Amino acid sequence: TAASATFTTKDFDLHKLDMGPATEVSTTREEAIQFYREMQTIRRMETTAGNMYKAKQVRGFCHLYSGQEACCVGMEASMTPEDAVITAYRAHGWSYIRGVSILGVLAELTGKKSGCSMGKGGSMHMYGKNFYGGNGIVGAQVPLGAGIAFAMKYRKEKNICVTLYGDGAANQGQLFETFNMAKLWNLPCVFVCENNGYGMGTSAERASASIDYYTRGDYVPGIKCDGMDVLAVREAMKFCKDYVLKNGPILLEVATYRYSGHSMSDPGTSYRSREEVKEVREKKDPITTFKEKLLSSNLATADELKKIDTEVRKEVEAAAELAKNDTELSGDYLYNQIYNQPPADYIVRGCDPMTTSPSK
Amino acid sequence: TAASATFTTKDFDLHKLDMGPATEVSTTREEAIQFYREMQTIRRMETTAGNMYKAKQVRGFCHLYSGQEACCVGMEASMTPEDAVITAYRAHGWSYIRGVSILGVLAELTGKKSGCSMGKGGSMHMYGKNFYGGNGIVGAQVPLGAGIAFAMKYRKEKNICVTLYGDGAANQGQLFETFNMAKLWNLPCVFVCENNGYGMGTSAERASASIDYYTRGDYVPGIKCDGMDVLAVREAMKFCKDYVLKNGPILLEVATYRYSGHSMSDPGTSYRSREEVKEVREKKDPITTFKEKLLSSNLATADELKKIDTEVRKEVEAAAELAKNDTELSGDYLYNQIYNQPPADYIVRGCDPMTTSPSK
Amino acid sequence: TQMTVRDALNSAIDEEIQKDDSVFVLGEEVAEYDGAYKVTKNLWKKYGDSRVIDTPITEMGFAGIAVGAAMNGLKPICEFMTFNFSMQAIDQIINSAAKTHYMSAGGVPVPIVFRGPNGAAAGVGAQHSQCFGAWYSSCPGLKVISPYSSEDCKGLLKASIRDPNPVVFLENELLYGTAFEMSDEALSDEFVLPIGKAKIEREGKHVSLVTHSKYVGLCLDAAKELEGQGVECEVINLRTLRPMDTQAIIKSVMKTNHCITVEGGWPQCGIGSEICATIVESPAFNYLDAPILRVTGADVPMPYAKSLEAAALPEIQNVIKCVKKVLNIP
Amino acid sequence: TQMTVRDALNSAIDEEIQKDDSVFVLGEEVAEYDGAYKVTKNLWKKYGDSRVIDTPITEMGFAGIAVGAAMNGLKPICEFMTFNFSMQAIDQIINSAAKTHYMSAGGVPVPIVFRGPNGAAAGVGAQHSQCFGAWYSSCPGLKVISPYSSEDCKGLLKASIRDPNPVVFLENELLYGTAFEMSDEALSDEFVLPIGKAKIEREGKHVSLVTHSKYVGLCLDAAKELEGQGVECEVINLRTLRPMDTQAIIKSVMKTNHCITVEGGWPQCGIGSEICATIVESPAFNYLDAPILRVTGADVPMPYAKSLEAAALPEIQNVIKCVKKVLNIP
Ligand SMILES: Cc1ncc(C[n+]2csc(CCOP(=O)(O)OP(=O)(O)O)c2C)c(N)n1
Ligand SMILES: Cc1ncc(C[n+]2csc(CCOP(=O)(O)OP(=O)(O)O)c2C)c(N)n1
Ligand SMILES: [Mg+2]
Ligand SMILES: [Mg+2]
Repeated sequence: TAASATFTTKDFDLHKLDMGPATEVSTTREEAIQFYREMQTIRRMETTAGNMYKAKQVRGFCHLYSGQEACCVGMEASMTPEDAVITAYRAHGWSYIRGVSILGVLAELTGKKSGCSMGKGGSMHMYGKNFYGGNGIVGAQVPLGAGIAFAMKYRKEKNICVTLYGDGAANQGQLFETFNMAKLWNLPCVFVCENNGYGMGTSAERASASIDYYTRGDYVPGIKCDGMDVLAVREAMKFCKDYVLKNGPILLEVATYRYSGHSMSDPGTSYRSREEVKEVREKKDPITTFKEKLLSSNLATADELKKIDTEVRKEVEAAAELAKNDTELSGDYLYNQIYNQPPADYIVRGCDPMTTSPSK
Repeated sequence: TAASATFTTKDFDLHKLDMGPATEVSTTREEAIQFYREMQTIRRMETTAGNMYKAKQVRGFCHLYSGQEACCVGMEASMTPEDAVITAYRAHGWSYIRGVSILGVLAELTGKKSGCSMGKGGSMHMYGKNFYGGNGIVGAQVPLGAGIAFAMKYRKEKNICVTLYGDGAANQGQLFETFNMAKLWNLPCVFVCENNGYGMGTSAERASASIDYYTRGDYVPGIKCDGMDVLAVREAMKFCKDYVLKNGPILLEVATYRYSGHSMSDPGTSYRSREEVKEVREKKDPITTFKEKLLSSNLATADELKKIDTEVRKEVEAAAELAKNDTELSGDYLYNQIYNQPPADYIVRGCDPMTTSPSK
Repeated sequence: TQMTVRDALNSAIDEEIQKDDSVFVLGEEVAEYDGAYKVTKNLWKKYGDSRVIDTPITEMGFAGIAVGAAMNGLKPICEFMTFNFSMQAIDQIINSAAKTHYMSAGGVPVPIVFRGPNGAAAGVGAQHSQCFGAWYSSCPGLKVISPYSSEDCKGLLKASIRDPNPVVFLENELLYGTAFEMSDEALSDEFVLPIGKAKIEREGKHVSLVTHSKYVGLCLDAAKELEGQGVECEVINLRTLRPMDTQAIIKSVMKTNHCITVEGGWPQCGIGSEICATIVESPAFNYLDAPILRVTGADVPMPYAKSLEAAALPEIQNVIKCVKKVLNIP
Repeated sequence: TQMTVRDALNSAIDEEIQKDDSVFVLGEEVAEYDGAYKVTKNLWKKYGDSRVIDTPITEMGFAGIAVGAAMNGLKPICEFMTFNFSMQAIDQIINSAAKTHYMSAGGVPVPIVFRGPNGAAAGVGAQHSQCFGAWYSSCPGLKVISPYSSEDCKGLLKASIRDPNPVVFLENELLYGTAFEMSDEALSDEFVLPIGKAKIEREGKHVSLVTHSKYVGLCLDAAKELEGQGVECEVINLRTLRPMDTQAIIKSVMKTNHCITVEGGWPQCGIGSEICATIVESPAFNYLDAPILRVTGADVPMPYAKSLEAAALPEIQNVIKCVKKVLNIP
């Protein structure tokens, strides 16, 4: 096998930038295999989450990330753990890549104690170190992300906050308010539009008067990159991190696709054709296309990858099993964590005046 | 005197437009004199309002329009009474030009019965036929204006809604949400940014990462025009009305200036120099410059204009006198008009359980 | 005939669009997708783009546009996918819709309906489970409806659409699929129910259970269980939260001498608090044989996990416990 | 020493900025202009751009940025020029600030203060006169303060800035210029008052007046007037609306056997309603010799005209009338 290889990515579209990321990208065998494993893990975890949902082990919403794996894997590769991330409710992949264990994700989905929010948050509200969630309100995470970046700059840390939102969210007014302040104050924030083509059942062009999301920051420079190519994404984020630490905010649009419906109640077939989904799966899948690259460049052998697939499957299965059988917190736990360091005499009211509890 | 005259306006700045309004503008003697009278009336009315405020006849906020007269007068000239207008709290000039009498404005300021909102609204909440106010929440009138235009299009009327906001308001998220829908739905809406250089004590460049307000609709085309030149404004609005009825929304920035402080409690001198104000007054005043045009082109004589000044002064003085001595509504009137067509048995609670009143 | 709440809402909208040219629906996914919860099913196919309009995910903007359209004479039905998202638009609802008729001394009416599911659904977590009954009902100028059954939904939604004022119409997602009996009258396209009037869902003489929305069902179930123990509950379905039918409550309490309020929202400054204060200030105060107790959602953000969520929302046992307490039944 | 409410607030912010590097102020006009109401006077000059930050007029955005900064360890003081404008940002306050600590099972604390003038000022009309005490205090996860005097303001604002939770701090514009006595203790830069504790402003045995903000002053005035008629009012300044000091209220009512609530907000689902319901559910219910009555703002949008505005807000006579009513004084 080869120790490293070089590929050419699709061109990056640029807005108010003279130069963009390199289109010649190289990777080491080690990194490449790691990317493959991470993407496979997320894919498998999401498939499992979907199955657990169907088996009624997961409740409420469950927004799967399948199809978008190259986005979080590629971006994380150009960040350090001290950089921060905040995203919307489609948060499982990001939770994992930011360090939450598979069990931490799946047990959160089953509402159990080992969940990263101990079952209090659910699918949309997972958190980790320098990972600020998971937010259920479309667009709300964008000012929050700028605020996280604000704190970094305030403390003179040389880190960035990657702030993600969808093509549907891209029309929300609070984004534009945030772009303005981020630019005025030169915040080290990379605003990332994960454009998967749809906001629920509405295609990008039905929701947005301009679908050139990378230009919609106006005075904020922008880049559009192929979000199905993990190396292109890595390269784009590398450029962005460097840029924002020097110049203030930038906007990165990653063109991607979601395979499942919006959440579990949406079959995802009324507003797009089965053919469309099938074609993306066949021709642009971030894992398959990357696998082909690995094989054709001899970065890895088919056997090695197969072995990874098996390991990943087992790992996810084991976590799912644990997540299913883990304990669900109940009782007084309902009343805890309302406040940080609650007053000693703080008593919380339950559903009737005779039901009360102290709070920790 | 001449029956008509032609002038050349400053160039219009254009955004995503191949052609803009004509820079050769002509006007008739009659129109010109009307413009002069209207601008003088507004100036005098505002000066009077300021004095009444100082005499404690007006309470709360009082945002004067002095300096911006050419904006409303010029725009109104290119509209019909069936076109609609909505603006922010700096609404006196617009109220007047839309048909509210001077007494209607001044008595609203004194909180009296003859006020156009019978004293219930106050300085920020004046309304008239096809004039939807007066809104005290920065930016909130912008989606409302698009909605007014929506109704026109829905009923297939060939009218427009002129929706005004300030340079400070120009950063509000709801504007961008509105631009997007207005463009998607091709609403007959002219969005007008009255850029007077400041939002309270904050200069445009301290609040806005881009002060090219006419470009901030992104995919919505834009024009910037000299808001101190009533003929340029008239011409720009003529172009805009024509444009939006054919193509959907457009954005018009009018560069203007406010002479007074933001409201009465702001001396208006801490964030800008007295020289700056003085220079605008001397060199760019919309009334003085227009007067010079009228005289130099022989559209009117100095005596005629002086006569108008006197008439206007008397008219405003008379209205002010009435506004001062008019009755203030009280008592049960507090409880009326909460609902449109309230239920017959609707009883409103006052400040204690024993104080109640039916409501009309 | 049986009809689900979803179908009742759907037919109300359908009939009013049919009847009045100025009525239209807008919101996220209301048209081509048939509504996130299918309340507007088939209406886009039936009436097309001009009457049933998909919006981008921009609540503040489209709520404001809807209010502006209402000011200019249309009668918009503005759907919030859930009322949680109405917080992004609440300034337009309160400051533009509710207050303008008053501020303009009657000059600018705002006939609009804001509707969508309110309160907790199942397993959707803290940001998607809030009840807005108390907030909206606190604001003069608004009418606020919180219906329970299919008849409530049809009759009150039609009344709301016809009402020349801004109406906040709070549905409950968990009831959308529930079928209720519909009278022949209710099936008619002229069926409207009066806004501002409560409904006695069940007469009783020992205790008044005053409630709204889904919790009417809970109270009826509790009443059934208590019946076996010789307790007759009167169940009052408020239907309208503003203007509230205080007379109906007062009358009932003067008869039963006991009152429990039941709602899904948070306790503090809730609908139950208001009912309690109203009774205490009224002639019914002297008829009270025991304190009024409030059954409410627990005073916590909504947790996701099933057992925690269950403990955060009123259950029959909370109602029964309170009834027994005020009636001094061991 | 006498100190105005404005200066008390200013010194609280000044001292905490001085003391803790992570404290900063942001909002519209807070820096170069010294604050729309001059609460942040001189602070920009003293601490510069990094600690006192002017924002554009984009409440949703800057409130969200402030919350994000708090999540990442800073302690922002986020000024709303008035709380009316907080409606544009309320989703960030409720869904991002109040609920995140709970949703993250304690993982993400949000130490932030939202402050600014709340409720009616003078002659500013319907959109600028709303009281948000009831709304914010209904939401678990928040602490909500409504101070009265200069000591309240200094001690509670400092406590709020130091608190590791989101705090909504509701000031009153009409009090900014009012001077109050400050104890020596209160002048110290280590003076803090406990959040969650009410203050008995005046002891009395005939009736409890439970109130907050500016209306504490109204109640004290009413108490003085009633004193001449032999009525001794106990005046309770709530100070904190959430978590509310219910014990203090209950104890007082068990002593006086009578209670009047007084506030400037709308009646329905207001603070008065909550106090009433709390008392009724408590042991104090059996001590009540008369109904609890609510003095509140009138149930109307705020009119502009002076006499209408006056009639829309509580006056001494409303309090006196209610006291006499419950004490059966003709
Ligand atoms: C303010 C708000 N409005 C509406 C919703 C309901 N909703 C949840 S996700 C979603 C679609 C968002 O689409 P997009 O931003 O493209 O993200 P994607 O789901 O494609 O990842 C909608 C409408 C919400 N959660 N918050
Ligand atoms: C949402 C909101 N935030 C803040 C305010 C307070 N405020 C009133 S006017 C104003 C300045 C607006 O400036 P601009 O839009 O330029 O209009 P101008 O006053 O110059 O006409 C501010 C901050 C408000 N009324 N509404
Ligand atoms: Mg999308
Ligand atoms: Mg301005």
